[in-house]
Amino acid sequence: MSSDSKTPPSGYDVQREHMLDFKVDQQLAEVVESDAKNFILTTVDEVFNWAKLSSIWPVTFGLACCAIEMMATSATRYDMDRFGAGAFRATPRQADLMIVSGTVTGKMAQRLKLIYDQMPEPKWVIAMGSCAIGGGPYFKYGYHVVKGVDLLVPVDVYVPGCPPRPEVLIDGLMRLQDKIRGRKGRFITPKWVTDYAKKIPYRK
Amino acid sequence: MGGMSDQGLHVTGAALMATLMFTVMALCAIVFTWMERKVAGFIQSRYGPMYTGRWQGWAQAVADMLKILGKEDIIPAQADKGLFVFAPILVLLGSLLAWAAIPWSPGFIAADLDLGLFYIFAVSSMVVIGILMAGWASNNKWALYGAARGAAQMVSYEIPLALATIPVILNVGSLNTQDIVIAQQGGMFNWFVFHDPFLFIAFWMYFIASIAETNRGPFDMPETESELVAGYHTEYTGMRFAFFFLAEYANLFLVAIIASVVFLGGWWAPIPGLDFAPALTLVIKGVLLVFLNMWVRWTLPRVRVDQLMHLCWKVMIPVTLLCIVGSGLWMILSGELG
Amino acid sequence: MEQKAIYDLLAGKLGEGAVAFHEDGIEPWAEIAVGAVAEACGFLRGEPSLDFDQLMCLSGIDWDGFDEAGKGKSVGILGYTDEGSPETSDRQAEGDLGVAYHLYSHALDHKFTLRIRLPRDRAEAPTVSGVWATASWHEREAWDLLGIRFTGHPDLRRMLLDDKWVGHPLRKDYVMPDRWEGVPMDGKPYSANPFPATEEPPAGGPKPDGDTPPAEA
Amino acid sequence: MAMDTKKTNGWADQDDVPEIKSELLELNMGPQHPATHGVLRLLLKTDGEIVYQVTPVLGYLHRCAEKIAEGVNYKQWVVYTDRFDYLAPMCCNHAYVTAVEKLMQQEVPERAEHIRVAVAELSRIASHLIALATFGLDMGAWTPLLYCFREREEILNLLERISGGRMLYNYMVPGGVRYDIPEDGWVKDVLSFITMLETKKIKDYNQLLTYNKIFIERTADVGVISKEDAFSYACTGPVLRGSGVKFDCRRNDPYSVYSKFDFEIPVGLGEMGTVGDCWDRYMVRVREIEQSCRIIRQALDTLPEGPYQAIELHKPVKVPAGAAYTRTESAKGEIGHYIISDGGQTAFRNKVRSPSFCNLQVVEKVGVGQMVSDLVALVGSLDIVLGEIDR
Repeated sequence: MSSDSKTPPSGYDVQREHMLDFKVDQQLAEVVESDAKNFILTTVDEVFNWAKLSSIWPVTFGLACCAIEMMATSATRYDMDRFGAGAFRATPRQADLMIVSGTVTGKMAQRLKLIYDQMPEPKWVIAMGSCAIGGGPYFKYGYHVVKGVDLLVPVDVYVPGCPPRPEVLIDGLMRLQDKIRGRKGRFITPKWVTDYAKKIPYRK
Repeated sequence: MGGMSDQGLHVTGAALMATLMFTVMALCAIVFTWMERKVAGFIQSRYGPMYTGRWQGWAQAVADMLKILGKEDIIPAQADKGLFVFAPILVLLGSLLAWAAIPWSPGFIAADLDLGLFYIFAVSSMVVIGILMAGWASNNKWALYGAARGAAQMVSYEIPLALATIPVILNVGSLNTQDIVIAQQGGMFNWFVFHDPFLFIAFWMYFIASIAETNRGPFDMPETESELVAGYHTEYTGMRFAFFFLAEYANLFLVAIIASVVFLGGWWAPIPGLDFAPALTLVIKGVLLVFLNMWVRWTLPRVRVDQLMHLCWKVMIPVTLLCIVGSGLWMILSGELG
Repeated sequence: MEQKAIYDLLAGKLGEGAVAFHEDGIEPWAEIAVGAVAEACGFLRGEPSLDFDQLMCLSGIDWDGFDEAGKGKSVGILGYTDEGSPETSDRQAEGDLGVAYHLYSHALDHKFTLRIRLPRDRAEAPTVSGVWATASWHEREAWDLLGIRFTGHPDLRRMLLDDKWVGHPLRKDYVMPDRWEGVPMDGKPYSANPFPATEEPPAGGPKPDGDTPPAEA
Repeated sequence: MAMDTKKTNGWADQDDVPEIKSELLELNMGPQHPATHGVLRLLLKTDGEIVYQVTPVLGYLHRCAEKIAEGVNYKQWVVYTDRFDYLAPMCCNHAYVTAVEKLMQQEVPERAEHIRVAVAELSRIASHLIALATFGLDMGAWTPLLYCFREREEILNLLERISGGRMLYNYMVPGGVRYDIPEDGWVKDVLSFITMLETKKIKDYNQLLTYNKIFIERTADVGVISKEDAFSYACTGPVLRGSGVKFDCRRNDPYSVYSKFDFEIPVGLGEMGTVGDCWDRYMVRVREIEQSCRIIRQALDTLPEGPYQAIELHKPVKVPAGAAYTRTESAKGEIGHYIISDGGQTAFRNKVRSPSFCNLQVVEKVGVGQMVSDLVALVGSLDIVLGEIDR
């Protein structure tokens, strides 16, 4: 991050682009560029970004089937709390992340918007499952289903699946962390993970 | 009886002590949030924070606090702005002031008051006002519910909390916290918790009341996440919410430290002669009690609000009163008195 | 008790109100007149030898465009196109609406099915929510989704949809909404997809079969 | 409860005192609320902690499934039945295919029926585990939630191995099941899992939650649903059985091969309070887990050889014209499908009678006069799933 002070403010940084495994939109690139000009602020920014990405508190907002998988993600086996994202807050005022887990209906749409508006900045949205992404199986005859939550609120990460497996949701969370960080994170596998992975038989 | 220089020294010392106390408080909030999540994980057969800061997610609470610093500060349009802003400060102040009278090691105390214990209970009652203000000012029905419940609960439980310490005060004959600790010198069987059966009961009464006083499960009525969305701090965001958060964990540690001071021998080690780190001994005792508190919180379901009141007024207050009488009788019979 | 015997008892009570008893299908059912349904249900519930204490189900039906011949040529419903906009049709709705009641007796362990037919322009039936409390929500749902008005119902509001919703979606001629109270109900066209399908398959992945073209509208 | 008597006086008497004006507090619980199990909205009128009126507002998850049933064919609609009761999808699959087969008068191979019963019961156990877990969560007990999810993961693993889906399976088709039992010791694993559940885990839950003093205090004598109310509101499943009625579609109106198996129907006995209180409904679920284990063991022990599909998978299903209401026992209660067929590949009308929809209605009556905390307990003990209520 700190070595980017010479790059022109507009356009992508070529060096950074290959580090990303997703396309950063122009806006995100500009934000990163403007911060990259000042060394001290960049470092402070890096620290704050680290804090933001390591402590993403989702709002307890279950809509449908995917909410059960969201619960499973925070439950024993998958344990989203490992990444600091396990502190589900019941009130949107204290949350950072809205996981839209399920079908958004016409009646719910206003409430969803309200909850999003009540969340303090900076805030993020994950569209979990095909219903939240684009109506899913309810596209053709779903007179009461909003065809994608991105018609209502800006979405940061789309997590496909019907419902997505918890692993995929965790992956979506990591993509969100990458997005907050502005680049792809370096993943260090702890020793206990590799040790544990060795013990898992291929198929029971 | 002191000149200007003495007073100057006094002010400097007080300022130093205050800074130290605030640091301790912030530190214990950070450590105990992390500990809470790890203990919860341990009890629930999962890991808890693992990645933030590499080793066992030790930096998790640091990240939480930093993130909360950077959050948008929202004051609802319909809220009572003055009260809304002042409430978290009052809550924090209530738990911060009480730290002054804690005796960390012989002579190491911010304010060596003759009425130390009384002072602690008096200032920590301010938390109730803060919670009530927060709930009222938020202009949110859930917050109001939480505040009303919280006020009723905390006012009620202050009584058994204070009553449970009276047998100890009877035994010591002083409200000064240092005197109380000094009276327990000489091994763990001189601690007041093992002094007589009534004091043993009084200790557990104190412990139960302290859980209720800190608004933690199974008595977390003001927050009751499954009933009132987040209780009295439903509308609070960012730093203001962090104040409540800090105060909760500071209070948690405070009541544990008071329990250690009053019942568990303060800075004295369990075995005589091991008292080389008095402050550390006290902190370890406090942390163990906090762990016990967390253990209870993550194991038991929550009681209902009327059952909570029932427990306080019909069970705990009579029992603690009985402890006072019993302990007094014990003193007369064992010949300690006069 | 046999269903035929129950119907005979009921017909004796209702007289003109009992229209017919159909025994030919898998599930025999009694057709009764619209006006008689509340009386019939009250009788079935109250008569000790019948004692239907549970209303299992209350279903509203729109018989518009039903293929009576049983060849599966009923009229299709309207949905959204692949572009996400609502489909429309010029067809005029015809045919009756209907309500079916499925009853069960815990005490005597027998079932019974009642059906009524309502004219489309005057879809009104007397409520049975006084007989079985559960009918209240079922009737609200039938009003909500099919527009069958239950007279005498204590609280006939929409059940599932919002009070401001227009139309009754389970009718066969219902046209899907494109916007409701500012909420977009229509879909995005495929071209607005933020992630268009790439031309090339992902590197390393299996190549798609030749005979299954990539999903493109 | 003594609360009911308070309902008539209390605030009504205060009209005599002109200076003191009091009004009921309107409280909006949901749709985003931790205790409403999804997007249920309860409009409460309360006087302090006492609830005077409960009005459930539904439809926040209305996904138009009945309309879709008129647009897609019978096989395609199995997918949507998964999403009704997403905690026990196999039971919903089973209910639907049973209804279609009844209309088709289709014989199903014995092996398929055994597999169906086994997976449906596994699904029922998973659903009941969630019911216990979320009920405990409503009472403020976090840890049982995670323990129950841990065991549920095992079931999901087993069902994933047989069906390929982790949570929603689309496993059954009219005329059989999609895949045979995998030949990697699936049966053995299922049996060892249910043995573990019966011998160890249920004891754990009982120790941690069921016989916990606080838990009993919170649930016994709370939210009592009388037998008459249960009939009138057409409550079914554990709610009806919790009120002391020995009724189970698997036994009283047998479908599939349930008549072959030996199992008991647990009912609420009022051990801790009144018959029909929250604790009874909870306990019925715990005991049903044990009975489901028994059924699975019998179904897999007597698993016959032979085909597992009567209709080839790629062939479309055509249902002769007719109409029938079929009811089966899902985890939440009696799930009924009223299918009207016009002889084609698509249902003309498919009304779903969902158990949660009928069970929830009872809060309008029983919730009145309770405290807010007890209302949370009552809604938790009904074990509702919004996907099924709103469809």
